[in-house]
Amino acid sequence: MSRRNTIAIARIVEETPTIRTFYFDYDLQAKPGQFIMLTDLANGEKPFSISECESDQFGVTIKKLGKFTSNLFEKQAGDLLSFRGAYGSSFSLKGNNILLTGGGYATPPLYYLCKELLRKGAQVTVVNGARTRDDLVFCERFENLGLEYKKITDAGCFGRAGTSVDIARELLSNNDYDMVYVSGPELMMKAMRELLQSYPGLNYEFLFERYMKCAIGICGNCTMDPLGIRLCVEGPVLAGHQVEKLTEFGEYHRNAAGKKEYFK
Amino acid sequence: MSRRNTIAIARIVEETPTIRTFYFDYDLQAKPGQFIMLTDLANGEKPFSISECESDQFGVTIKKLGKFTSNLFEKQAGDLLSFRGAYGSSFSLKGNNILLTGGGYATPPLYYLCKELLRKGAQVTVVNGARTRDDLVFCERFENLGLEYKKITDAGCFGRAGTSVDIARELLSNNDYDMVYVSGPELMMKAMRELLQSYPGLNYEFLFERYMKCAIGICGNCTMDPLGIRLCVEGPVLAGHQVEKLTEFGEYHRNAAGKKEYFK
Amino acid sequence: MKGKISLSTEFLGKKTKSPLVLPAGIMGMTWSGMRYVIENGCGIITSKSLTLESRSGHPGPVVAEFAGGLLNCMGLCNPGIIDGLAEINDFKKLMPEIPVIASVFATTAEDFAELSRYVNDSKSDFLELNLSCPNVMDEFGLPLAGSKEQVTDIVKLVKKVSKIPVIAKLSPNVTNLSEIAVTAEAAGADALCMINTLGPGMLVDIDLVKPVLSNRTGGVSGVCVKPIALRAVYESYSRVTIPIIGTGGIASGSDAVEMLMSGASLVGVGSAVYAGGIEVFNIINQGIAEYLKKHNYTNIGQIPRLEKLHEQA
Amino acid sequence: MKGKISLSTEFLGKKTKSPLVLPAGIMGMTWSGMRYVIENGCGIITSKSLTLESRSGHPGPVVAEFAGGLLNCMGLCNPGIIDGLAEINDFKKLMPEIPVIASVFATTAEDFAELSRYVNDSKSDFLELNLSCPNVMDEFGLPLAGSKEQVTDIVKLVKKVSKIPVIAKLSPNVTNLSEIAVTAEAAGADALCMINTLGPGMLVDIDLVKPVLSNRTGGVSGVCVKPIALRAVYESYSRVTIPIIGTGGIASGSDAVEMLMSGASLVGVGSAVYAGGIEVFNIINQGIAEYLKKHNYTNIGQIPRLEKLHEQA
Ligand SMILES: Cc1cc2nc3c(=O)[nH]c(=O)nc-3n(C[C@H](O)[C@H](O)[C@H](O)COP(=O)(O)OP(=O)(O)OC[C@H]3O[C@@H](n4cnc5c(N)ncnc54)[C@H](O)[C@@H]3O)c2cc1C
Ligand SMILES: Cc1cc2nc3c(=O)[nH]c(=O)nc-3n(C[C@H](O)[C@H](O)[C@H](O)COP(=O)(O)OP(=O)(O)OC[C@H]3O[C@@H](n4cnc5c(N)ncnc54)[C@H](O)[C@@H]3O)c2cc1C
Ligand SMILES: Cc1cc2nc3c(=O)[nH]c(=O)nc-3n(C[C@H](O)[C@H](O)[C@H](O)COP(=O)(O)O)c2cc1C
Ligand SMILES: Cc1cc2nc3c(=O)[nH]c(=O)nc-3n(C[C@H](O)[C@H](O)[C@H](O)COP(=O)(O)O)c2cc1C
Ligand code: FES
Ligand code: FES
Repeated sequence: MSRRNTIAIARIVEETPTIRTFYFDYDLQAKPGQFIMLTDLANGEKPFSISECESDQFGVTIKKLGKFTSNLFEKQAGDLLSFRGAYGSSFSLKGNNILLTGGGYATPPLYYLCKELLRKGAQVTVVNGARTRDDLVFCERFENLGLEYKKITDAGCFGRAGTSVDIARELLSNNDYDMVYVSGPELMMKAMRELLQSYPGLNYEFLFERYMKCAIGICGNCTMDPLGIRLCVEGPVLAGHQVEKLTEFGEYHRNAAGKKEYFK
Repeated sequence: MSRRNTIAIARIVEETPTIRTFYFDYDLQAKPGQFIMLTDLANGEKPFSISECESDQFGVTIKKLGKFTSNLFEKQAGDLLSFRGAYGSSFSLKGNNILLTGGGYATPPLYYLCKELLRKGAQVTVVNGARTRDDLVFCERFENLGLEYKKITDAGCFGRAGTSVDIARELLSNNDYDMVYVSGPELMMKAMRELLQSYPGLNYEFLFERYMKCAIGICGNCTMDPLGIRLCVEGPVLAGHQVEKLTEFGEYHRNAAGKKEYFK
Repeated sequence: MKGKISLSTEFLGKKTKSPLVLPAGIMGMTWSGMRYVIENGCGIITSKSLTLESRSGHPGPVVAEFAGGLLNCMGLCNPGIIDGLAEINDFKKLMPEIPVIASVFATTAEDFAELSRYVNDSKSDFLELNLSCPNVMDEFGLPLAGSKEQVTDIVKLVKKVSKIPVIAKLSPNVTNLSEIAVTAEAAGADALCMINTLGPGMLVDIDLVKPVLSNRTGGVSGVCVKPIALRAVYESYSRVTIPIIGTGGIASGSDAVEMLMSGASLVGVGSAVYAGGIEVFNIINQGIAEYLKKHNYTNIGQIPRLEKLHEQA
Repeated sequence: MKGKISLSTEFLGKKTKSPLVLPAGIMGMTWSGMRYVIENGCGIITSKSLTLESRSGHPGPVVAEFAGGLLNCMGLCNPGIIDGLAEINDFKKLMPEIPVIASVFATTAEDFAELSRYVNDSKSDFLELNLSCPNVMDEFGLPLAGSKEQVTDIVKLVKKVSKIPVIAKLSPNVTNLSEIAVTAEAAGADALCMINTLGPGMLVDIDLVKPVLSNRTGGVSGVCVKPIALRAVYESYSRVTIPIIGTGGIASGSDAVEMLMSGASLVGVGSAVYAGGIEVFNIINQGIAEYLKKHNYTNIGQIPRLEKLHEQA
């Protein structure tokens, strides 16, 4: 476990009414795909992916969902928060002609990945999908990178209605990508896996979410059947050859008590 | 505290009927003047100075005195002993024309010092004194180094009767030493200090013995009045400017219970 | 003419390829987690402590690191006895030859007996009674393992119900641990496991002016508890004849040998999974094998034991 | 317009330049050792625990290092009350303004009272009753601090005899530490000191097949006991009004602030003298000063305390 740090929120950017990015002036040295455990030591502690990471600051982009995140949305710049990490595996940065496919509040970690890929000189196409405009984030940031960028919502806010998987399907059939990175809701990623099964030679990596308690690989709450690998240590980023073997993927996950909950 | 090591005695050299050198095949990386705490985990644990130290072995030269050392003299090569260290301060290796003055079983650490000084290119004169022939050790080793070497016993076994201080007095008046290193019984060292007070500019270092329990600077048993420095950390080697200030030197020491015992 | 070095041993009639045990609460939540640990060199699995109803445990932070160890206040989160045993059964389907200890937690002898009935209906090989969780004291009071009467009542009642061997897991946070060990043996326990976490302890965030753990305090585990665990095992080993699973701060082959020498039959490896990674089981196995080789032993049964307390001069 | 940062504070009416206390058994054997510690930044001295007769303690090895801390079985070696107080008097002659706590150890209230009379005739500022040494259990049985009756008897009798304030030093190796704290306060103790060493613990030499310490087991101290010490101080602080010297595992400025926040009035620094060198007092003082500066405080009295236990929601 890297040491716990307690520092003030440097600034908060309102991305949409329900999504905000919290910045901290701290040299986290996280790799793309890694996450921190964030807490105010009063309302629980939860995992969040790094969406931006420079030598002088990093950010996490957070969707207001339940008790913890609602409480977080009460905080102001200057308020103290405490975090530990960065934890977990990271995206491999492999590939030269790369497709990034994101969904909803899970897209932001792909932004940090994207910047690192561009720094490496790779060619990157980004698809960003969400159910509504309120869940679609980081559009401007991606657009400012000057790359091929497509956004879409189920609701059709930008003309066409559909999912990021629909766009990825078209892009895959018209392009010759050598790597695909995906971060989105589990059922979206399930659809992506099905899609990717038509491209047998194509490598890909997914960023998963499972209920995390310890985040240091001991409580066993975040293991993935049937491999038993821990999403907090061997994940949250898993490679295609691992994803292929996961039987629980898209089917169920385990809740705070370790009880199986099936996806609807 | 450096880790405890338990290894076999590699060989035992009988120096005199009451003094033996125990060798261990271990790269101790001790500096001249440092000591180890030695034990068989059954009969106590005691401090002994390093008398030889190469990359593949080191030795401690031990006088049979009481319970602990008598028990040690029952051990054979191959028997296991356990030690921790090396501990404490070391001789500074300063000087170009150097006088070493040793007494009895306290002389051997000067042998390791001597070898290091010669390696540095210094010119070294050694005086080795003891009460009887049985307490005079390392003569051959010093003689083999091809330097000016004088030995003497109170009993006059080698012609003249006297102490190493007597010889040191003559050498000091006839030579221009720039450094003196001394290791011997406390009252011999007291005489040396008196002698050295006639040479105000001359630097010197003494190797002291005090009752040691922890050897890591916490029990406080080995402090020297009035400075309070710990012989196991800031000592056992003290420089002349420190020695000058010691009020307990040659007067008293504290026993296992921390009770003052006066030298007779 | 030396035989091949083997780490295999027997525990209460079951064979294991390694003396290393995954203790309760570490990775033993899911059948696949159990598998992952075994594939990395562990010999025997203990499940997370299961309760009659499922528990989500305490909110986070539930773990905190400090020099020398870990604090945790998981709060006995578990999916409940039924789902928990389903995980064990799924694991046994996959790896039937690996012994599994089902750990259970309750506060009354009756509930322990009820849990034991469920466990006896599962594929579990052994039943472990967690008499010693320090993280639910606010909820349940002092650890049961502090009271000879309660230990006697619980073990006796469970032994009436259970056909599979019963292990009593004891707490170091008592003044008379070896007496409790004797008590558990007298009540019929087939083996002991010790120690559960120490303390509890607390850490403070000096900027937020709050305890770091959500539950304020948490049990201490990891390398810093090794001396306490060795002493606990040794003193109990000196007084009982049933086997002991020695757990607490074991992180290397020589740690494991120290534990076996102190009287343990098997060695638990918990927090080291965090500090040393999942590889730690293989690394410890290797370290034990090297010790055996150095001393010309071929199996762990040849590792000498310390003289028992009363045998000493 | 901010004042200069100061670490000075008052304890039972005596001024000290630093909240750091040298606890009993560390360097407090000789007057010059006490001086050396003060010259390196410590604020208050506690002497080695003194007994009526002198004691040579256990044979070596009396200390052993392990990941996270130290084990010791010094065995209460000390020159006896008369010579020990002579060392204190010699120190006070040199540094009259530095408060000195004379620590004493006995097994009966009468002997404690006898020791207290000696101490009251010395230049000592405070009297500390070591009710909690775990290294002489073979000789003297369980620590006195485990029994409310004994704590009451001893403190009451000593308070009748002593004109100087009385500090009760408590053991963490009990199941009801904060109750003992309340008991000591009720009996008249003017302050508490906690914790004494933990355990005891044991380490094994796997080649010699022997415990490393001559006395087999030893009390655990050093960084690994910090969480236990913080919890002990916090729980006691929540229940008593007398000041507490918080001791155990303090090795840095932020450790010291954690301890003050948990309710300590002064902070003991023992084993860190080994791990961090004699410089450790100055380093900790500096760390506390930096914390004060960062939070715009000018003295340690401004460091906030955790909410007491019963004040919590
Ligand atoms: C590796 C990883 C990275 C994540 N990155 C982000 C991110 O960048 N931005 C973001 O908004 N969210 C992220 N999440 C999800 C985030 O942790 C949850 O949204 C948050 O915990 C919700 O807490 P709540 O109390 O507000 O809502 P709740 O009502 O408690 O829960 C809402 C949802 O969050 C999930 N959740 C709750 N607690 C946890 C937990 N301890 N671990 C995992 N999931 C939990 C629940 O399963 C539920 O689906 C990530 C999760 C993981 C595992
Ligand atoms: C830094 C240092 C280096 C030493 N180097 C050597 C050496 O190279 N060779 C050697 O033969 N001896 C050396 N000694 C002395 C050696 O430690 C004692 O001779 C030994 O402890 C005697 O133990 P015993 O039980 O045989 O005799 P005892 O009858 O117990 O004691 C005989 C003498 O040794 C002293 N002594 C006993 N225990 C200790 C102790 N724990 N610490 C210090 N002195 C003690 C006593 O004060 C007494 O003067 C050294 C001592 C110190 C402090
Ligand atoms: C995160 C965590 C959870 C634990 N949960 C349980 C539990 O449910 N039941 C139990 O008997 N012990 C539990 N323990 C205690 C361990 O089984 C073990 O006894 C203790 O951690 C000491 O071993 P270690 O130092 O190797 O970790 C838990 C320990 C940790 C660190
Ligand atoms: C070598 C050693 C000797 C000790 N001797 C005593 C003693 O005589 N009396 C006492 O009350 N405590 C004694 N203690 C306990 C310390 O005073 C202190 O309470 C304990 O070490 C915890 O603090 P630390 O972690 O800072 O060392 C001793 C501790 C050590 C390490
Ligand atoms: S969250 Fe505990 S093992 Fe991953
Ligand atoms: S021997 Fe303990 S301080 Fe030197």
